[in-house]
Amino acid sequence: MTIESSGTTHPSDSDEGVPALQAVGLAKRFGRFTALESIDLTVRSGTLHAIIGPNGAGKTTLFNVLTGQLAPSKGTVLVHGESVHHVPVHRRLGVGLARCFQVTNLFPELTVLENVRLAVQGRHSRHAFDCWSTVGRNRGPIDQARQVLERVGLQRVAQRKTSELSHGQQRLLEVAMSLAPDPKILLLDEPTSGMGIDDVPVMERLLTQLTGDYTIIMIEHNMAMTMRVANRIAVLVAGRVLIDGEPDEIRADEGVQRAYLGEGLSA
Amino acid sequence: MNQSSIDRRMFLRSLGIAGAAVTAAPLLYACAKEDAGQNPGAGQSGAVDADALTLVSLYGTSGLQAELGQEGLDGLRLVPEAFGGTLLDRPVEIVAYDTQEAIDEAVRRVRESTEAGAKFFVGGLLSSTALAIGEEVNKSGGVFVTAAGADELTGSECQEALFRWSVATHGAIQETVLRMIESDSSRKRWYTITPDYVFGQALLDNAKQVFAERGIEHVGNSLHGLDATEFSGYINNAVAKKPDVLCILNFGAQSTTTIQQAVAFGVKNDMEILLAWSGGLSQFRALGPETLEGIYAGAQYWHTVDAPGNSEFVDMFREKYDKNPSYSHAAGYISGKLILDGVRAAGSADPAAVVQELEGMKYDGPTGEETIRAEDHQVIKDYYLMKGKTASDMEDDDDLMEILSSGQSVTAVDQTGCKLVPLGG
Amino acid sequence: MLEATSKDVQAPAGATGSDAERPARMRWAIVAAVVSVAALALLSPSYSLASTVLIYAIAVLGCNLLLGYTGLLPFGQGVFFGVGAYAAGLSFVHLEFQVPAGLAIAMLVGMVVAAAVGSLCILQRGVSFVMLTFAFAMMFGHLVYVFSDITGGENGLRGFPGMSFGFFGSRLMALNTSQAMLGVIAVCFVAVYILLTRVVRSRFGATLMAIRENEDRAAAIGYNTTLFKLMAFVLSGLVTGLAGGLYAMHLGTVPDTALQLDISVTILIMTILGGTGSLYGSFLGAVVYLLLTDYLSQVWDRWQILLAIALIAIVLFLRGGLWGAIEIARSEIGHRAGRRRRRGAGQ
Amino acid sequence: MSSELLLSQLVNGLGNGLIYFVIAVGFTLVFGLMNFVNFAHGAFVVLGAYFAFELLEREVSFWAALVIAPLLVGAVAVVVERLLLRRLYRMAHTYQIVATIGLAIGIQEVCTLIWGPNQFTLPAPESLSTTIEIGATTYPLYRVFVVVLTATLALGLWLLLERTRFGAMLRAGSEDADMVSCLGINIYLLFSLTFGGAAFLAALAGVLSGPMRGLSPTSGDSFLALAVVVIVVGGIGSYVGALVAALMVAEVQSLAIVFAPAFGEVVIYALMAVVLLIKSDFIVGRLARA
Repeated sequence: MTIESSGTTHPSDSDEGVPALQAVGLAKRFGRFTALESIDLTVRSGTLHAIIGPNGAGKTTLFNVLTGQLAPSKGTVLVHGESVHHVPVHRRLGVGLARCFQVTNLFPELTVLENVRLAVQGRHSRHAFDCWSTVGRNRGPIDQARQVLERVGLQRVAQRKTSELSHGQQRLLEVAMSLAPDPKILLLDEPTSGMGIDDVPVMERLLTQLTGDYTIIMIEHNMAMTMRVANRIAVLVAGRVLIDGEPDEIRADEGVQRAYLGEGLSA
Repeated sequence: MNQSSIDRRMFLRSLGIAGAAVTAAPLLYACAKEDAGQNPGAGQSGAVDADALTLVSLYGTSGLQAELGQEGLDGLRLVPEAFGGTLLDRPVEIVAYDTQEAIDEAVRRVRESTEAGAKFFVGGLLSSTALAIGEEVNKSGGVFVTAAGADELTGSECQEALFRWSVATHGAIQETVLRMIESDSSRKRWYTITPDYVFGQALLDNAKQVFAERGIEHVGNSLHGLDATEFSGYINNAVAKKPDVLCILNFGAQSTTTIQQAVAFGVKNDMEILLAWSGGLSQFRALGPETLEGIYAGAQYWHTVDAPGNSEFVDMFREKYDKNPSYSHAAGYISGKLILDGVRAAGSADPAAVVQELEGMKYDGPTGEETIRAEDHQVIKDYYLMKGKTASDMEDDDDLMEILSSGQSVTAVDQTGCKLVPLGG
Repeated sequence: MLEATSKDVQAPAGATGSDAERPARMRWAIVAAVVSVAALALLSPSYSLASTVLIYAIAVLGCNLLLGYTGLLPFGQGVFFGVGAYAAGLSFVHLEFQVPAGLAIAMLVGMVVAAAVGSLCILQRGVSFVMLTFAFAMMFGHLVYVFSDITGGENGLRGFPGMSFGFFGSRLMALNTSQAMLGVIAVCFVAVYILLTRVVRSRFGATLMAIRENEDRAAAIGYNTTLFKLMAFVLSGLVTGLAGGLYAMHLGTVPDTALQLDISVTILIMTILGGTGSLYGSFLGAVVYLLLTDYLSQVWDRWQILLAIALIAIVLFLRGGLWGAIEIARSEIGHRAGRRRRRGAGQ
Repeated sequence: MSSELLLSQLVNGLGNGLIYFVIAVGFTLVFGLMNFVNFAHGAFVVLGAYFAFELLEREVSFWAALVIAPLLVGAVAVVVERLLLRRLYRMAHTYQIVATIGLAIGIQEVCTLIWGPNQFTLPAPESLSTTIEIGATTYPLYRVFVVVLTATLALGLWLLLERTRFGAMLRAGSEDADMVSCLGINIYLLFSLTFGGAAFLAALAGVLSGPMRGLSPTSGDSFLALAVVVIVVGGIGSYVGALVAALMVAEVQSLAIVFAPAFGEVVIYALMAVVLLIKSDFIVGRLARA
C-alpha cells in the first residue's frame, strides 16, 4: 500500500526539541476518588507511545483528559508546547488531536464513505454550513476520504452502511475516522479490542505504517503486539506512572511484572 | 432471524394496514360521491344537494364544545318535520359538518357548501367561530343564524347575512344584575369573577355600568385564564371582601366548576350567588339540586315558559327525544325555523329576499313574542332571571329552577355601532 | 436501563448516494412535487381542502427537517406556525401589506422566534428537550389571551382587507377565489419542497444526519453540534412561519387556536404518519391525515377512535409511516422481481 | 393584603398541591422506573372518575367507589400494558409518546361514546359535605379529608419505595432493568405492577378531584400538562422531587391568583422552562467555569 504524500508534511516540521504532547503534573479527582495523581508524560513526535496498565489504573481517564472530554483537576496538557486543556471538544482537531473510541462509536445508518467524509470535513466545519451545494460535489473531502479508506483497506465496503460491517472492520473504520482530519497526534483507545485473531495482524501492519507519519498514543491490552509496535511504553498503575521506557526495559523490570502481570513477561 | 426476514413479516402486516388506509380513502370517497349524486368536477362537496333546501349545520359535535354542539344539532333536526319535510315543493334537508368549533374547519365547510349551492347556515357556539362564519357567509351571499354571545356579532362586526337569536351581554346583565339590585336594596356590595377574554370583558363592562348607575360598591374582581380549572383561590378572595352577592361572569364548564367550589367552601350561607350567563337545563342537571338550591341564574330559555311557540317546540322535542329541551336545543331549532319562515314569507330561496322578510319580522318563538330588529339583525327576546328551587318543591327532576322575572332589554340601535355590511361585500 | 435511543426513528439513508444519481434525484424531486400538487388539486373534494393540505404539508416539512433529519422531537412547531400567522395577519390588518410582503414578515418572525426558542431548547437533550418544547408551546398558547388587545384573544384577529397579490401597492392579482389562493399556496409548497430537498442533500443536511445518528461523535470529529441544531431550528421556523402566514391569508382571520398545543400535536402526528424517511413522506402524511379526517368526521362522530387505532398501529407495525410502507413494498417487489428473473434464467 | 387571605391561600395551595402530587407521581415513577413516557396518564385520571361515576349511579357508596374504581383502572392499565405497551419499552421516546397520545385519544373518545360528552361532577359523601373553620377561613371538610388521605398516601408510598424489598427491586429496575432480570427477578411482572400501580394512583386522584371540579372526557389534557410540569420541575423519576414540585406549583398558582391573576397559568410553564434551563449542563458548565 503506497502512501501518496498528502500534501501536508508532518512531524518533520516541528524540530526535535519540542515534544508532540506533554502532560505536566496532571491530576484528576472524582469527589474523594483520585483517578490520576500528578502524571508527567512526554511523547516525541513521530513515535508510538503505548500506555499499558491493569484495569482501573486510570488509562481511559487519562485519555479523556488528554482529548478534552474531561477537564483536569490539576496540571496542564501541552500540544507542541501550547496549553490546550481549556479547548472545547469540537475544536480539539484544530490543535491536531484526533481520537478513536474504545467502544465503537460511529454513524450506524450512514455509509462508510460518509462516516469518513464527515470526519475529513470536521477539520474545517465552516464548510458544512453550505446549505446549497450537494454533498456529491464536495470533491476535496470525498477524495481524501477514499484515500484514507484505501490506507486502512476498507475501500471495497465504502458504500455499505456502517451497521452492516463486521466488528473488526468497524475497529478499522474507527482508526480511519481519526486519520481522516489529517491530525498531528493520533489517540487510539484499544484499537484491537474485540478483534478476531486474523484481524490483529491487519491492525499491526497499519500501526507500523502510521508510525513515523504520525505521533501515536495508544492504550492497548494485546501485550505481544504492543511490544512489537511501540517505540516507548508507559506503565500506569493506580493513577501513577510506574515506569516509562523502551519495550525491553519494561519487559525486564520486575516492578512491572509484580504490579501488572504476576508472571513472566517474556511472551 | 436476520434483518430482512423481520422486514418481510413486518411488511405483510404493514401492507394490510397501509393498504387499508390508502385504498380506503379513494374507495370511501368514491362511494361518498355516488350517494350524493354530485356532478363531477373538483370543488363539489360530497354531501350538499343543490336542488334541495339545505340547512347546513356548523355545530362542533366533538371536542370541547361537543355537549352544546350536539344539542344544537338535535334541535335543528326537528325543523324539517316542523315544515312537513318540504317547502316551496323542495325537500328540506339538514347537512351536518362537525367543525369542532374550529375556525379553519368552519370557514372551509362554508366555502365547500357554497360551492355546492347551499345558502343557509346554522351554528357557531363560540364567538370567534360565529364571527368568522358570519363574514364568510356574507361574502358568498347566504343567510346565517347563530346564538353565540359576542356583542360584535350584532355590533361592530354585524353583517347583512347574519342574524343572532340569543340576547347579547348588555341584555343579560340588565335582566339579572339590574333586576336583583332593583328587587332587593340590601344587595349593596358585589364581587365579580371574570374570564380574562373578550366575552368576559363585555359582561364585566356592562355590570360595572349598572353598578355605577345604581351606586353599587364593586368590592372586587378576579380575572382568570381561559383554561383555568382551579377557582378556590378566587373564591377565597371573594370571601375575604365580604360581598352581598358573588357575581359569576364565566360560563360553560368553568362556571359549573366555580359554582361547585363556591358551594363546597360554604359560601352560600354568607352571600348570594348569581350566574349571569348559564347554559340552561343541561348545566343545571350537571350541578344537581343540592348545589343549585338558592342560587340565582340568568338564562336564555326555559322549557316551562308558557307560550304557543314554546309548547309546540317542547311537544315535538319530547316526542322525538323523550326528555325536556335545554337552551342549546331551542337555539338550534329556532335558528333553522327562522330561515325557513323567511323563505316561506319571501316565497323564494333567494337570500336577499329572505333577509328582507326577516328584517322586522315578529313571530311566536320559544320565549314568546320575539322580533328581529332590522337595523342590526338582533332578535329581541326575553332573558330570564331564575332561582334554584329547594328539593322539596321540585315537581320532577327537571323542575330545578323557578322563574323570578323576564324582560327584553337590548342596546339602543345608535349605540350598537352596527353598519350592516351588504351581502357579497 | 433499557436502552431506547432515537436511532429507531426511521432514518433517511446517508446523503452520499453514488455520484451519478445526484442530478437525476433532484429533477425527480421537482417533478414529484409538481405532479403531486396537480393531482391533489384535481382529486381533492374542494379547493379549500387542497389549500389546507398544502399549508399543513409545508409545516410538516419543517417538522420533518427536525425529526427525520436531525433526530429532534419538536413539540413546539405550533409556536412558529401561530407566530407566523399572527405576524402576517397583523401586517395585513394594520399595515395594509399585500400577500408577498405579509408572507415575508411571517417567515422573518418565524425565524426570529425559532432562533430564540431554539437556542433555549437545544441546551437540553433527549426527553428534557421534548419537555422544554412542550413548555414553550403551552406558554405561547396562553400568551394569546394575555395580549388579547393585539391578538384579538378568543375572537381571533379580525379585519383582514381583501387579499391581493402585488408589490408596493400594485395589484397584480386579486386573491378572492379559492382557486387563486390554491395557486399561491401550491407555488409556495413546491418552492419549499425543492429548497428543503436541496438542503437535506447538502453538506449541511449530511451534518444534521450525522448529529441525528450520534451527536457525541459528531462533536468529537469537530462539529459544533449546538450551532447546527440551532440552524436547523431557524430553517424549520422559517418554513413553519411561512405555513402560518399562508394559513392566515387563506382563512382571512387568525383564530386563537392557531397558537395552541393542538396544532403542534397535529403537525407531529402528520409527520410520523407520513414517515420521517423522506420529505415526500411528509406530503403523504398531510394528504392522508386531512383527507381521511375530512371524510371520517362526516361518517361517525367518534371518528377519532379510528385515528387512535391508526396511531398505535403505525408505532407497532409501520414505524416508517406511509413512506416506510412504500419503501418496503418497493424492496419487496424488487426482491420478487429478482427471484422471478433468477428462476426464469434457471430453466 | 390581609394576612388572613394569604393564610387561606397557602392552605388552599397545600390541598391542591397534594392532589397534584397524586396525579403526577404515577407519571414520574413510570418514567423513572421504566424509562417509559406515558402521555395517556391524564386519560387514566379521567377514566377513574368515570368508573366512580358509574359505580355511584349503581348505588355504590362513595367510599367503596374510592377503592373499586382505581382497582378497575389499574386492571385496565395492566391489560393495555401487556397487550400493547410492552413492545414499546425498547423504542425511542418519540414512538412511546405517539403511541400513548393515540391511547389517550382512544380512552377520551370511548368515554364520550359511553357516557356522552357532558361535563359531570361526583357528589361528595354526605358526611363530608360541610365546612370547618381554620383560623378565620372556612375550608370544605371534603378537602381536609383529601389532604389527610393524600398525605398518608404520600408517606405510605415513600415507605413502600424506600423501606421494602419490592421498593428496592423497583429502584434497582430503574437503574438497570437488564441486570435486575439477570438476578432472576421477572422484570416484566415488575413493570406491569408499576404501570398498574401508577394507573391506580391516577384513577384515585381522578375520583378524589371529582367532587372538587367538573370533569369531562377532554379534561385528561389538563391533568397531563400538570404531570409534565411536575416531572420537569421535580426531576425525572424522583419521588421526593415530585412531591416538592407539586406543592411548589400549587403554591405558586394560588399566590399568582392573588397577585397577578391573568398570569396564573402562564407562570407555571415559565417556572418549568426556567428549571429546565438551569439544569441544562450548558449553563451549569458555563457557571462552573465562570
